[in-house]
Amino acid sequence: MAGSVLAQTVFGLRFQGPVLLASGTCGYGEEYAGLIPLDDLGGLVTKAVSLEPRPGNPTHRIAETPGGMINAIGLANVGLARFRAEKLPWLRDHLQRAQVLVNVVGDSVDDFAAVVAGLEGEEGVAGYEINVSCPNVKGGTLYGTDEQALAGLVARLRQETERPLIVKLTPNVPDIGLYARVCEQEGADGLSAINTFPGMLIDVERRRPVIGNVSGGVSGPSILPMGVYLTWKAAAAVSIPIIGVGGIRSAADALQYILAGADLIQIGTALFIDPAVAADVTRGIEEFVLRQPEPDLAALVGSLQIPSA
Amino acid sequence: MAGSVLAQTVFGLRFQGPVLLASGTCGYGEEYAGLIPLDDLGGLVTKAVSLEPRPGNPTHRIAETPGGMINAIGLANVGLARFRAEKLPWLRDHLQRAQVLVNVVGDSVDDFAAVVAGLEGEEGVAGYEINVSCPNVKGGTLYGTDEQALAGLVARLRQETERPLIVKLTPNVPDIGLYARVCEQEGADGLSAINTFPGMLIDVERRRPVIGNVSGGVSGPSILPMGVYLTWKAAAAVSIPIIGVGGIRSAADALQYILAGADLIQIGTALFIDPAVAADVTRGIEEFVLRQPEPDLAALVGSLQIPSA
Amino acid sequence: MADKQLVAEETWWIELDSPDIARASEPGQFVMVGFGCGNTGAPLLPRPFSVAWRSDAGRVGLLVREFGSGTARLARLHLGEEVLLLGPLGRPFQFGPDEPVICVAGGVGLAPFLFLVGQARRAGLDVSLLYGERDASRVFDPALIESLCGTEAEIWTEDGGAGNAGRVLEGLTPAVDTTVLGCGPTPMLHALFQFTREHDMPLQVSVEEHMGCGVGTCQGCVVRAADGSWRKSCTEGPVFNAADLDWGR
Amino acid sequence: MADKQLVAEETWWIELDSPDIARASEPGQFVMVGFGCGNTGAPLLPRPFSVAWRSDAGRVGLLVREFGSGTARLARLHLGEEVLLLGPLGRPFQFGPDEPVICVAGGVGLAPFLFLVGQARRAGLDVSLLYGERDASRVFDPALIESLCGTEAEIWTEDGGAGNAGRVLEGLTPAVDTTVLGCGPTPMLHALFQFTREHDMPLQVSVEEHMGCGVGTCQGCVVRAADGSWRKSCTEGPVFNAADLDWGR
Ligand SMILES: Cc1cc2nc3c(=O)[nH]c(=O)nc-3n(C[C@H](O)[C@H](O)[C@H](O)COP(=O)(O)OP(=O)(O)OC[C@H]3O[C@@H](n4cnc5c(N)ncnc54)[C@H](O)[C@@H]3O)c2cc1C
Ligand SMILES: Cc1cc2nc3c(=O)[nH]c(=O)nc-3n(C[C@H](O)[C@H](O)[C@H](O)COP(=O)(O)OP(=O)(O)OC[C@H]3O[C@@H](n4cnc5c(N)ncnc54)[C@H](O)[C@@H]3O)c2cc1C
Ligand SMILES: Cc1cc2nc3c(=O)[nH]c(=O)nc-3n(C[C@H](O)[C@H](O)[C@H](O)COP(=O)(O)O)c2cc1C
Ligand SMILES: Cc1cc2nc3c(=O)[nH]c(=O)nc-3n(C[C@H](O)[C@H](O)[C@H](O)COP(=O)(O)O)c2cc1C
Ligand code: FES
Ligand code: FES
Repeated sequence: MAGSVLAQTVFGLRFQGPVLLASGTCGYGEEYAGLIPLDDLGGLVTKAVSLEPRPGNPTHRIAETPGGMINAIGLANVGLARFRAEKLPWLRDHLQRAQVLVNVVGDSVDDFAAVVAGLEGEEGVAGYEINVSCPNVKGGTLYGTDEQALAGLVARLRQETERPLIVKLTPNVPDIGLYARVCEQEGADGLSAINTFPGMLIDVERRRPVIGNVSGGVSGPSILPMGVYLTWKAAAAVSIPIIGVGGIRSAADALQYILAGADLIQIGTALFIDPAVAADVTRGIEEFVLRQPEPDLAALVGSLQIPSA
Repeated sequence: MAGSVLAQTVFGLRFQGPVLLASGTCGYGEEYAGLIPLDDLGGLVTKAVSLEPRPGNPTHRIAETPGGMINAIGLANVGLARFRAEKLPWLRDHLQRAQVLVNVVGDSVDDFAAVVAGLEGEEGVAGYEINVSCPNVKGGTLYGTDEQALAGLVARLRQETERPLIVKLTPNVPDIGLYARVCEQEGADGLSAINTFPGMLIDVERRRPVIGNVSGGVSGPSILPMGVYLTWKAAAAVSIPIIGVGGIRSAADALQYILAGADLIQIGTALFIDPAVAADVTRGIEEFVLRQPEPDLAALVGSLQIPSA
Repeated sequence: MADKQLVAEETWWIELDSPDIARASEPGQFVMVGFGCGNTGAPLLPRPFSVAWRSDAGRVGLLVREFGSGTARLARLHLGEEVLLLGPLGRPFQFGPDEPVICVAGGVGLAPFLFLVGQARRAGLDVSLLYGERDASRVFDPALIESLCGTEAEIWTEDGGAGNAGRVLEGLTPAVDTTVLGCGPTPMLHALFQFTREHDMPLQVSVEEHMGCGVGTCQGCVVRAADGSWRKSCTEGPVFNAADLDWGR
Repeated sequence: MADKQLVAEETWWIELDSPDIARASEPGQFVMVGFGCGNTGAPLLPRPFSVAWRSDAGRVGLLVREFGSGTARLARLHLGEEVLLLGPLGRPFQFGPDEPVICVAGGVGLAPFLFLVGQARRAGLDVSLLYGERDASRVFDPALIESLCGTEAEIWTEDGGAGNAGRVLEGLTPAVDTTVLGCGPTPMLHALFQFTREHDMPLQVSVEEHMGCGVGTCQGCVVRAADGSWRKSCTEGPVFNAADLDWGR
């Protein structure tokens, strides 16, 4: 589907197109199989995988906010063993061209490392997206907001794998460049920017939080300008590739990330609005690229021109 | 207009109602005089005042984002001297019941201190809102994201004035409670939460940032859930009063902040949508308060009930 | 949208052309109704609605009560306006051809039963319908119910303004071997669970939880199972055997 | 909204009932058109539009060309739908009764001149109108212009599909003591500034900048003045003496 003007090699992997499905919004692929031609995409990022299964948070887990949504799923997932036994084989069998990144979470460096180590022998895993930025579990952003802890984590994971190691950053810091540089220095191959913003909704009549977990992560169109900005800041700070994510629901949105410096982009919340969005965005980007004097996606990456003051 | 169920004493000041106009969105009051019955409000916060006049940023200074807007006015303001000579007298003459807080900015501790000192002799200033959180000038969030710098600033300003000193926090930190506590410890009387989120929009066809300053601050409905969350976190960290601000355009929005722990609230972006919003929100809050078993606004502040897990 | 009528207070009958969904739907299944990525206003996310009717001509009928932004938007739909439909989704009500079945509907919980009773009656099954509302203004036209279902509903209103006075559960008489199907507000489902447990009647309920994807990817829509685990109401439900759920709270 | 008509490609004539604004408006002033705090979709912020006409019956006419979300929303307005109007705002065009005046309009920059020329002609003033568009499909009906203005416009299209072929400036002849009023795209205003400076003609222009409040509080709408300072286009403009502005870039 994606024409060759969209093909790029990023983190040493071939991506036939720049659009990936974001972690937590496409399950383990299987659930969308009948609805989305997954293998035509750039790839997908699995729901977080932790060492042990996690049941997740109490309900409600989801609510709508102005221009976005809040979720506090709580990283509910089947755990490493079942992921390996039940989910990965499906992905391996069904995706030949789309790249599969596994989103990894843990409570400790050892936890993260164990998940990565446990997947090293497995085919069908193109790389890892390390989630140090989940706002809706206790300590979920610990590694994402502490430079030392982050450095230690990335260094350790670098020892565990030669596969692409992508760190997913939290938007919730004064200077994302700092954390981006730490990741780069410790050997990360790329960054994903951004995860959700912590947020909260209150049912005023009942005087209770709408979300069972009290607070959750805000995603969707409302965070688009923040995500574009943070991608631009991260891209300015490092030379490793960046996956832009946050609020994308059109090719124009995606192109903002690409011009800001993202090599690839992910779509999350918009999949719920319309599962066809991933294909639509891919097509829209392709049309845009073909209209350029130099019809090559890679030439667009980071091509934003800043007027001199 | 505001019935007495809404009257509260906060920072030692009497507020006839909980609704204030946010800094930067109501100029120096005068501009809205014919449109908004200002003296019926809880109060207003002036546009930032710096020691020297500031011309502000290049254009465009404003753009719309999904569910919000981005601004990079650049703290354009007339400076202390003209504020004192031209703007304050108008406020003094026209506002008897509404409280006037002056939003203060500076490049250095001395700068901030000079503005406060320069207003100490003036009547008509109920208190100061210290802006350490403007994302669209260089170094604008410096004091808001560095605990040491913040502590030094607040301690110094505390020496300059006995008037209420309210620090306006940036949302852009991993743990707002930390900064809230620093302010409380150094003697601040209150906090405003939150200022805008840094954001950016790109004109994809022209490959240029839409905003002349490249990036700006995102405000409006899209940031409501973040503001409510950060107000709740700040309220949990300190016992000084909090002014909730960010995305409010209805009484229900305002009540979310109040239940989360805000004694007062501010409305910014929504004023542009409809200048009548401040009166509408006041009325809506009053109706809600009157429907409660204990019809008293103060009893609602922080009355959110967190279900036990 | 092909047709829209105000059928009771804040309650709309909405018909949509969607041959694929009309063909495939079974009673108890739902559709996600959304407005696509071009829509900038609320609702952002699609909303779940039970299939209340389908026609051979390819139409799907929904019974929608205004509640918040999503249902208000549907109430403002105009003829010919397009919505995005995803479905049919979820697990339908399931029962054998020889079981007597009583459907208990609270409010717009009536929706799946309009479909179910109509289909079952045409197949000659022994299915009856109890239907409760707060007051008469909200009651869906009894004549329409009869024409859709091929049988009358026993109607209950709390104030007695239409049908019997009282809560719909008062219309339920214990009958061993009769399967009860419930759809409505959570407190009603709770009461129904108590009643059917006491009288040893099998119960299936259709639950309502906030949904994200509707297809099992997001885990937003879970309900607590009796064994303490979480079940996705969009794929493992919305219809559950009541005995499998945790009614603790 | 009281009336809406498609008058050219992507260009709408919209009439709104607002007696206060109709009464008070002067040519060159604008209104902010918004959808209120209950509106959840785009546009969030109100958008500025020049008053293009007003009637004694209390109607205000706008000429709106579809561009982005705000103008697209206006194009979808239906009869009777309410919008929020703030105005009249800003500084109008100003000229003495004895000065000959030439109005130069590019695209929907025509809007304020429909109002101005009509009013001036009725007062017997010597005011003429040059009007340029890219192509014929975008040209506002010449008969309507004549009936609104009481005089014909000299029309220019770049492809010559309607009126004269070329840019509207080609229609402008040097005439000392004639005041030129300009409204249209920035490149056109630039060219107009060059021309009038060369030929020593006084020029007033109506500028377009993104607006927030429309009333002078936010400082969002500034334009650079010749002295390097910033001027608020909502209160000190939108009409400026061209000589007061910085045309450097
Ligand atoms: C399987 C299923 C079938 C349903 N069938 C029908 C039907 O046939 N007719 C009908 O009128 N309603 C039905 N509902 C409920 C309907 O989906 C809600 O009324 C609707 O989601 C509320 O949306 P809103 O935007 O109007 O309210 P809002 O308050 O604006 O919704 C805010 C959020 O809460 C969620 N939400 C609020 N109430 C409910 C609820 N009761 N169930 C699920 N999510 C909720 C919304 O999805 C949204 O995320 C069904 C719900 C489910 C889960
Ligand atoms: C004083 C004044 C009078 C105007 N009169 C008319 C008129 O009579 N008829 C007409 O069709 N248009 C007029 N415009 C332009 C009109 O306001 C813009 O077309 C409109 O703002 C674009 O909004 P949008 O939502 O469709 O575009 P979007 O691209 O969605 O707008 C995004 C943002 O850009 C701003 N913006 C984009 N283009 C312009 C522009 N040209 N001027 C100002 N802001 C802009 C919007 O306000 C908004 O903040 C006038 C503008 C000004 C300042
Ligand atoms: C329901 C839901 C579940 C998510 N789960 C995860 C997760 O497990 N791991 C992760 O790194 N991000 C998770 N995210 C964050 C998304 O991957 C993405 O970073 C974020 O939603 C912003 O993109 P969007 O605006 O396109 O949704 C989740 C988001 C949503 C909405
Ligand atoms: C145009 C504009 C100018 C602003 N100027 C200032 C300012 O000078 N000082 C300040 O502390 N905050 C300023 N703010 C931030 C607001 O006071 C407020 O914190 C923020 O907009 C969030 O509230 P809202 O969503 O209700 O607008 C400005 C906001 C806007 C939109
Ligand atoms: S709604 Fe997403 S898993 Fe059920
Ligand atoms: S638009 Fe706000 S000052 Fe002009």
